[in-house]
Amino acid sequence: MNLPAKVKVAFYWNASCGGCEEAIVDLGEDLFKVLEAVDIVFWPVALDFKLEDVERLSDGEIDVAFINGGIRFSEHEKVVKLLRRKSKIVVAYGSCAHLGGIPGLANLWTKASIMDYVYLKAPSVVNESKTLPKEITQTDAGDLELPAFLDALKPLGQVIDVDYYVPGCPPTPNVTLKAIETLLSGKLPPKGAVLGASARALCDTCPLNETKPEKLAIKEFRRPHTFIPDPKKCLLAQGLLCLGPVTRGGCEAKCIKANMPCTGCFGPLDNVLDFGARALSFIASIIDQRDEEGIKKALGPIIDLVGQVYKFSLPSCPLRGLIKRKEV
Amino acid sequence: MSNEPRIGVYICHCGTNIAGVINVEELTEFASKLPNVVIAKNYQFMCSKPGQEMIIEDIKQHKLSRVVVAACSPRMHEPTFRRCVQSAGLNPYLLEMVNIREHCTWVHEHEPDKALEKAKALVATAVARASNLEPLEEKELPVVKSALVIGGGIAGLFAALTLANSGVKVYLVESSPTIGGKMAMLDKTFPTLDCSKCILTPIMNEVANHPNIELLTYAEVVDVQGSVGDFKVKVLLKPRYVDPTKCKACGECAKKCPASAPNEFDMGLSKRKAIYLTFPQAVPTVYTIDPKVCLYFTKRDRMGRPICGVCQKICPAQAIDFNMQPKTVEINVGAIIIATGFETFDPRLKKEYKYGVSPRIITSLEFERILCATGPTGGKVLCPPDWKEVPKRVVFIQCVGSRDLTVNVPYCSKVCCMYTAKQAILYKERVPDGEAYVIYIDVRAAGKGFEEFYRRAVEEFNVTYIKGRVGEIVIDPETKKPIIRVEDTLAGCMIELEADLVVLAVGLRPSQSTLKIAELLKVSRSPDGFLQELHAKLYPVQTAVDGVFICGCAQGPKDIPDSVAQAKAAASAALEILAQGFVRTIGHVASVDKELCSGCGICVSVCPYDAIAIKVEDGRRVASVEDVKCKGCGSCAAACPSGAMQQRHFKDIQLMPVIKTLART
Amino acid sequence: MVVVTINPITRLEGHGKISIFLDEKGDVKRAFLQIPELRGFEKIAIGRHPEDMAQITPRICGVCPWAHHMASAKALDDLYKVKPPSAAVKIRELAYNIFMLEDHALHFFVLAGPDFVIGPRAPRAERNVIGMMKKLGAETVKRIVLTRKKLRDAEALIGGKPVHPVMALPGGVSKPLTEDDRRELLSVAAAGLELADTAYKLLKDLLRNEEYVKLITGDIYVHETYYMGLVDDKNRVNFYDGKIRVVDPKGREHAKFDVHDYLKYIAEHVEPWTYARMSYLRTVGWKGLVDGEDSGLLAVGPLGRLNAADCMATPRAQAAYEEMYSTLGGKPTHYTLAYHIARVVEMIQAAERIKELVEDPEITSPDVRSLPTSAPDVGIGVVEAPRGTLIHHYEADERGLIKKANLIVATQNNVARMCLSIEKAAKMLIKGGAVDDGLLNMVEMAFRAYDPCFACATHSIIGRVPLKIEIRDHEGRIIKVITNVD
Amino acid sequence: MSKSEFEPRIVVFACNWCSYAAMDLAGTSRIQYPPNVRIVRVMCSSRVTPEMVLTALAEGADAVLITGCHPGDCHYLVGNYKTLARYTLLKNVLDELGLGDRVRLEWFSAGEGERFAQYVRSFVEEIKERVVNLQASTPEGGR
Repeated sequence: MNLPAKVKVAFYWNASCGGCEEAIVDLGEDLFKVLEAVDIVFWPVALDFKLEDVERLSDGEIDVAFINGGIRFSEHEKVVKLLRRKSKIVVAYGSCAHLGGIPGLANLWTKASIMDYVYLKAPSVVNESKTLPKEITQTDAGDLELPAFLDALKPLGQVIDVDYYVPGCPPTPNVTLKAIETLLSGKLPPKGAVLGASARALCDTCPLNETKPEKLAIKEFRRPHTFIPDPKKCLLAQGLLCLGPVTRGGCEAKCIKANMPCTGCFGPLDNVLDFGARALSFIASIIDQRDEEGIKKALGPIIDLVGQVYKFSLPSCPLRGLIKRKEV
Repeated sequence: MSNEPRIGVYICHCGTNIAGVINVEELTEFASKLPNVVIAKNYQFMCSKPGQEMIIEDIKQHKLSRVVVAACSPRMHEPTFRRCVQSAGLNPYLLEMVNIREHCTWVHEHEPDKALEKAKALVATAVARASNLEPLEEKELPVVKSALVIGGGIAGLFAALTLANSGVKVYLVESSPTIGGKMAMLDKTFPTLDCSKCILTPIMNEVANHPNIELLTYAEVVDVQGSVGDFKVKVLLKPRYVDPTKCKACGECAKKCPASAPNEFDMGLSKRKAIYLTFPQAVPTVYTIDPKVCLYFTKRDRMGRPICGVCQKICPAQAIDFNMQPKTVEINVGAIIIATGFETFDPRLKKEYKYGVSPRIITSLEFERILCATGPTGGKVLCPPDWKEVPKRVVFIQCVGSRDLTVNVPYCSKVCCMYTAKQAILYKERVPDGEAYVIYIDVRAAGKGFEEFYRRAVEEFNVTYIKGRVGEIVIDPETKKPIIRVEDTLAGCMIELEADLVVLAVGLRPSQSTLKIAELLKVSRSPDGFLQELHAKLYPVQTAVDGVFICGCAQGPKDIPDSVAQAKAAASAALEILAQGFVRTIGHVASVDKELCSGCGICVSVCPYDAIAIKVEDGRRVASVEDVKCKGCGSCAAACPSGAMQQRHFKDIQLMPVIKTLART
Repeated sequence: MVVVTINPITRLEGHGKISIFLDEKGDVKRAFLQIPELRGFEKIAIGRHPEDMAQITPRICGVCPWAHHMASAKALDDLYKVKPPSAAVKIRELAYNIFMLEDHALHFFVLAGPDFVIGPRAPRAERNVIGMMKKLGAETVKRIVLTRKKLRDAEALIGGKPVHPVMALPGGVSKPLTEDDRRELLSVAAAGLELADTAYKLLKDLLRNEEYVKLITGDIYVHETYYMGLVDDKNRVNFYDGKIRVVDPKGREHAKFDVHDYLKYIAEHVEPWTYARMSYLRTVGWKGLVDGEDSGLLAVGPLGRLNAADCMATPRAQAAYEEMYSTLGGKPTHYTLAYHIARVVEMIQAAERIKELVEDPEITSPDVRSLPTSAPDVGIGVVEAPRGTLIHHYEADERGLIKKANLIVATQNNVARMCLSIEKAAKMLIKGGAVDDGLLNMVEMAFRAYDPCFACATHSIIGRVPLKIEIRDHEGRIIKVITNVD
Repeated sequence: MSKSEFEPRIVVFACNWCSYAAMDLAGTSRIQYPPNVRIVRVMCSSRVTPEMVLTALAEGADAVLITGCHPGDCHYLVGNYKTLARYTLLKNVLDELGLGDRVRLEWFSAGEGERFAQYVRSFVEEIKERVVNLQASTPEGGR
């Protein structure tokens, strides 16, 4: 596919934190270069184009739509479907759109239990009338509408057809620039590709990789707040649950350089079906224990295993449709 | 290879085994409609010559690129059909077998409809998998035609001889100063009562003089690298301080030597000098200085000079060299046989038996030395420690450190029943008026001539057998003689038996060397601590490490004829590799996509065979698989967090369609 | 019935929406600020490892991740009853002041600045950062952009990443600073001071324009409410630590409390037409969306902090503070647009504090971690986010996992007052159906002052900002279209 | 759906050396068991990845049974210890997701054909029971 010289670009957010927007602004001077090369037709965070303006575009008129955030509200579905129709290429930008992101952990609970806690049970809430936000509120002046809170958060690819992904929470400036360069180059990678990042796991570029012992053998994992790791030694080898081996590289090992283990925001590699499951497999593989009791001991400090291995990708788990959500 | 696979499906009736339960025609019809299936047929016996010829013909005629055979278990006929497709020019790994007999018709005989439904699912699965199969290569790697035998006991000797006689260069490594092992300590052997040394020493000499055998005694294997066909082994030669090329074993040195120590060969019942020859027929017949005892090494005068050196002064051959240093030699072998033998159970662990408390309580191996003409008493049966009293009542206690969970030994040591019968007979031969009692749990006399031998002890030599497990042995405060307390379970009464001598029939344990070697060679051990054979029945002398074989008591307790038989078996198993001249790698090994590999090293951590290493290539750390070491378990592929490591023939893209098809249908 | 909807306008936990209802005469009947966004972080927290909260909660807001990171860090210190070494506290405070300066600067120069520098009623095509560039000169703008980058890089140096930092752990920070780092940070401190000065100079120039002062002090943008902010032991403004102080509309101390007592003072109200909870003073009670002394509504953020404190903590900021109140006619000041001035005063304090901390000999101490020894129990932490007081409250179960979390996010504290501001501005500006671009912008200005996260602005970074408003009659027919789209 | 009508699908992973051989033995001994199980052969249970288990469940299997040699008997020395570790971790996560009762790990030696058949019989019964109960308790019914 050849893109025109001045490509039409849209940015949109869904249930995101705005960090992806910041990531674009953090391009700094490079942002101006990018803006020279593109024509932004929709960017609610920065430009006041309205949805109607998008609707007025002909189908496929937008060359690239960058969409961040997970899909959590009915309105998100509506907008991204519209953008899909109007765009030649849709890019899921950032962890939430890519895999579900941290807000995806909310899928461990039912929608009702979330509403119940946030508006009724939270300790600072005073709500004797048990008021909950609702889709239509009648007031003396007229009806006020709110979009519907959906049953679960979904990554973009589960709602619309996505062409490419840009990983990271948020994507780093380098990753973003590389992704944009790839898209503008006209030499488009195969559909579904992850842009801007490495084809290999973080260990490949981790400054501590060469300090790994020949065989990793963990008797017992440790949590980051319980000891002071040697900053010059592989954190995994020291028993920290660093997800570098299973996480796509390209982040410049920023967390590791701050002495903290990788938590997996760049998501899985191309040949990996499910990030969490693959993480489990590698973690289990380095446990140096042979019986159930020993294995449980090794894992002992890691009580919230789901929160560790699915921190950014629970909504992408193949079992997502089967999960029995907690009601309280 | 053409883009679209062309699959032929062949459904076997297996007589009525399959066709008698399910409708094979319907199954064939179903198979013929599956994606990429070019042809589907059924036949009465697919493994028969006409069946195979049909497949071969079809491969050629229909240009089949994959073959699916739905028949019996692949464990049964996969090799057959692999050969079959190979003879038609197809790579054998492009065959996929479906087990519709053992896993379907035989186990769902009464539910033909459901069985058919399941057979369809299984065939559909195999077709899905077959499409993604890849041709695989089995490599042939050259073999160094030499072998290392570790351990110079009877098993090691025969293993070495068998190989050497077949033209293989053998390095025989023995940690003690002489070969011969435990058998050299025995007086007579059951059930024929041959003189142990008489039959052993000629073998020892044959080994020593064999042109194909290089004897490395007083030596230890310290490092092993490489793999089957090409092991690089480092052997440490401990210094004897006696030049073996000069020593004539005249024995002058020992006569003058002022320092002495308990003689290990006599189980400490006698003494030897600091410079010693283990026994007169030791091979090599060379003296050795024990630096832990020798005054040259242990004591200095005020000037800091050694206080002794008499042997050096008097040695007519000038063979003494106090400056001798340990030396490491490196050898290159294609196969390794472990024959590191056993140790006897330490009866101190059975406190109630008072071993070590009374000198009248001894082990069977100690008694063996007492019986032996070269032993501390010259073969006369006398009581330790002063060797004056002839014991008139000897009580043999069986199963000390065998079949005893209180000391963590669940297994039977196999030889104790028979050696006890032998020792009782030998005792009665020499002390005809003495009484011999054997206290036993069961008499296990399964072996050629064994039961007869045991009957001889009872009937001809009047040895008294008492069934029961000894509760404890107390020492009579006055006579200082041991009193055995046991419940005679046949008579149903408690017995107290005062003995002049108690012989504990100690069981067999893996030797320390066995444990060390197991670790070094990464050979696993079974729960009893002995070396684990690859398969108890089919591969009893092989180990999980290719090219490493086991025999004798290192593998488990056994008697001399079994040890010899096993030694020859191990040698012949090694010869399979050595004679062939090459080793063939398997096809379904792990392989790494270096482009995707991050060098994280998780795979290295899971490989039981050390087949994977992280290497730096083009400035990047990447995993690298040594095909010949890989056994194709696939654990690394499951561990790889990147999907870079795949097991050939069981790749994700080959297994996932299988799982999906099965889960859906 | 006529409805004007401005959608989307803002980000809070996402999007914001203003709905303005006109009556038959075309006057504003009601105006609402709706927050159509919920992700349920308080629920997400349940079952997590406590130390993960320092990385999970920043994902509430990628604009002020540092505020959540720090509030979380402090709640975690408290949860594990561990006191971080003093160097660790200083590193946290340093990073936090850098963030505060950078965040305020972005708002002042890029988002809110154009309203004043270019003019609130200036054409939209000019009222943006490009217009700013013309007015201030490309050199100045370039320097601002570069300094912001410098500040962001400093955040990454200390905390791993500027967006979603990773440094905070219960009991300290993950990485000490080196002398090399200090050298780098010294130049950051200098650039930071220069940036704050630039902003202050610009502001002073603007305030020379009487029209602006009139706009700020006019009766469109004024609400008498309570004010809340953190103060140190001398009642000076502090972003990182201190006691929470509340003053009433007359400026008298209403309460001063440790964050552990926050539930005694702060409550939250739920309305069915918005997903955002609205904070108010429990001590006064929920009186609806009304202002005045009887109202329990709060204002937080720069204006809230300055009104709630007695003075600033650094000398130059103090001077600016005094000047501000004298310009606006005394303290407290209830003018919503004074947020912009207060923000600049805070920029000065942040910049001065950065310098103090970078020059502190202890800042490079390797001792930056205290290891927790007790089991997690209850932990409450507070910081001043750029947009106001931010409280994290966690409780752990017997397995040591989070079992309960309560998060009072800055904008929740402000959202009720924002609603008031928007409605008031709408009512005063839109009359007889006269709605034009300039007027709508002035409605939005009522809202933008609070800086309720990044996209409060409908400002563009470049180019034109099309706006279209359809006014329909009660049968839904379009009776008027206001647009600046070609 | 009643219990007798519901036919669960169980994907079984078997290692070539022990458990697959046990299943062969069940066959050669003509020991009957329900046809609900579908066997996937791998060389060692340690080849089975959590992703395979997830795929089976996501694609419609009602349960997954991983089988291998008894601890200490692994043909590949320590493969089944790795299997145990991977299963233990996977089970931890599945429990948290409310799906823990769908996945099992069981060791079968090559001689345990009868025990395999018996295991399958009771496992199938158990799943029928559970699924039918679940259907009864949810108004929508069905899977």
